[in-house]
Amino acid sequence: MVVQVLLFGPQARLVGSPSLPVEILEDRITAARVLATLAESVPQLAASLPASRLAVNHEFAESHTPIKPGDEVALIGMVSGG
Amino acid sequence: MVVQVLLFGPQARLVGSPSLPVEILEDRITAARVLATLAESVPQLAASLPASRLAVNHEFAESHTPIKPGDEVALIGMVSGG
Amino acid sequence: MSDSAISVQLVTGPIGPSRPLLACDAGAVLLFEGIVRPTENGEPLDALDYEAYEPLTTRELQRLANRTLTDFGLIAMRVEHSVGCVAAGQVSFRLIVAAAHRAEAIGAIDRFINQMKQSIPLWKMPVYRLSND
Amino acid sequence: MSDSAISVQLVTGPIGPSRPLLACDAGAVLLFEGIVRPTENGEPLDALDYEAYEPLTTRELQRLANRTLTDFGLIAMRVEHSVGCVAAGQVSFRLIVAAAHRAEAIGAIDRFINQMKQSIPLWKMPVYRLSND
Repeated sequence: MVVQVLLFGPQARLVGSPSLPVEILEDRITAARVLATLAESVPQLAASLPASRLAVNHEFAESHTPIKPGDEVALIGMVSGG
Repeated sequence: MVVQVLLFGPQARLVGSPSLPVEILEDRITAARVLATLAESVPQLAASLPASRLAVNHEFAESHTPIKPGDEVALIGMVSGG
Repeated sequence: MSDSAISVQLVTGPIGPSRPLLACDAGAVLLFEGIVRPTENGEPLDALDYEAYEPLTTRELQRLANRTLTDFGLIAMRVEHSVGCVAAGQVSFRLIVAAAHRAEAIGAIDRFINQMKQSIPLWKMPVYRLSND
Repeated sequence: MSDSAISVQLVTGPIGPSRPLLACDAGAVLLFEGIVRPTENGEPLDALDYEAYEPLTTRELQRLANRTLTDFGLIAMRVEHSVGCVAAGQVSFRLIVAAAHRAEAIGAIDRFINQMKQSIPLWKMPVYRLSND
């Protein structure tokens, strides 16, 4: 399954796009799995991922939150300044 | 010498007057002596005097600050609320 | 809880003049304004470009406002935050709280802003002056 | 210290609408208003009657403002306090500070008000409703 992950602010700028397709070859996909796949496959995000969370359908996700086809998945990077 | 002590706010209201004559039979009068005399002679002020200071000629006085004839002496009670 | 006492609003562009916050029995009103500074990391800055992710951003701001109102026993609060471009010198964030006493008002402003910066989906990106001007 | 950045004013009666505090390069503006509450110790209150002892009061407020500006590295501040009668619901004290960042602004407001209440010659006396109305 391919999960389209929305990106915002500095993370979108680093990647050069407002969204990123993440391909995961598993049946049951969790938020933690998406974050782990991003960490492996998108080096531009490595530094900011430890301070990021996923939102699924406009709710912050727990690590075990399942992701199904059609869900809106967003990477919420907390890289706010002062 | 008689020192006229100006009073304000709740202390003036307790005494019923905006000033109070304090008679002190000494040559050298200090701020501490005036406060001590007020404590002995004006029971309405007893409760608030520990949180009060004297100002002499519009400057806060130390305990040893001398008071001379013609000085403007004011009792500054710190009884402010929240 | 008392949602009528809370107003949360995202505003496109800079935030205009403040309207009074009506709150009967308030003894303390505290208003905070965040203004875009003309430099960022020592470089002259033209503007900040703010991005939100609606409706999550407004919903999380509303939740944070509800928690703050309850925890500090506030009478009322209003939150306004810019999205889009806000030029240096202009207001991009305004928070007003009304409380019975000043301690609650100060504590609420301090904690709301700290938590907003940690947990609300709001991003800002610097817009630097063009160097070929 | 930079006295031009500081304004201290005693105002007869309630304090009117606030004017903006002009401060270039400020990133944070914090405005505190103290409002006369409609009850005091559980009794309905008509007003508070504020008394100052001039010029000592203004001079001590100015000193406290100078210390606060310096200690917190503020850009500007304005202090307004009422003398005389201020009805319930009206503003009797307004403090505005401008700083580069919010931490200084919040710290300055908190300490200024605490020290003002401890050391500035300003008294307030409740004016209760007449019981024979």
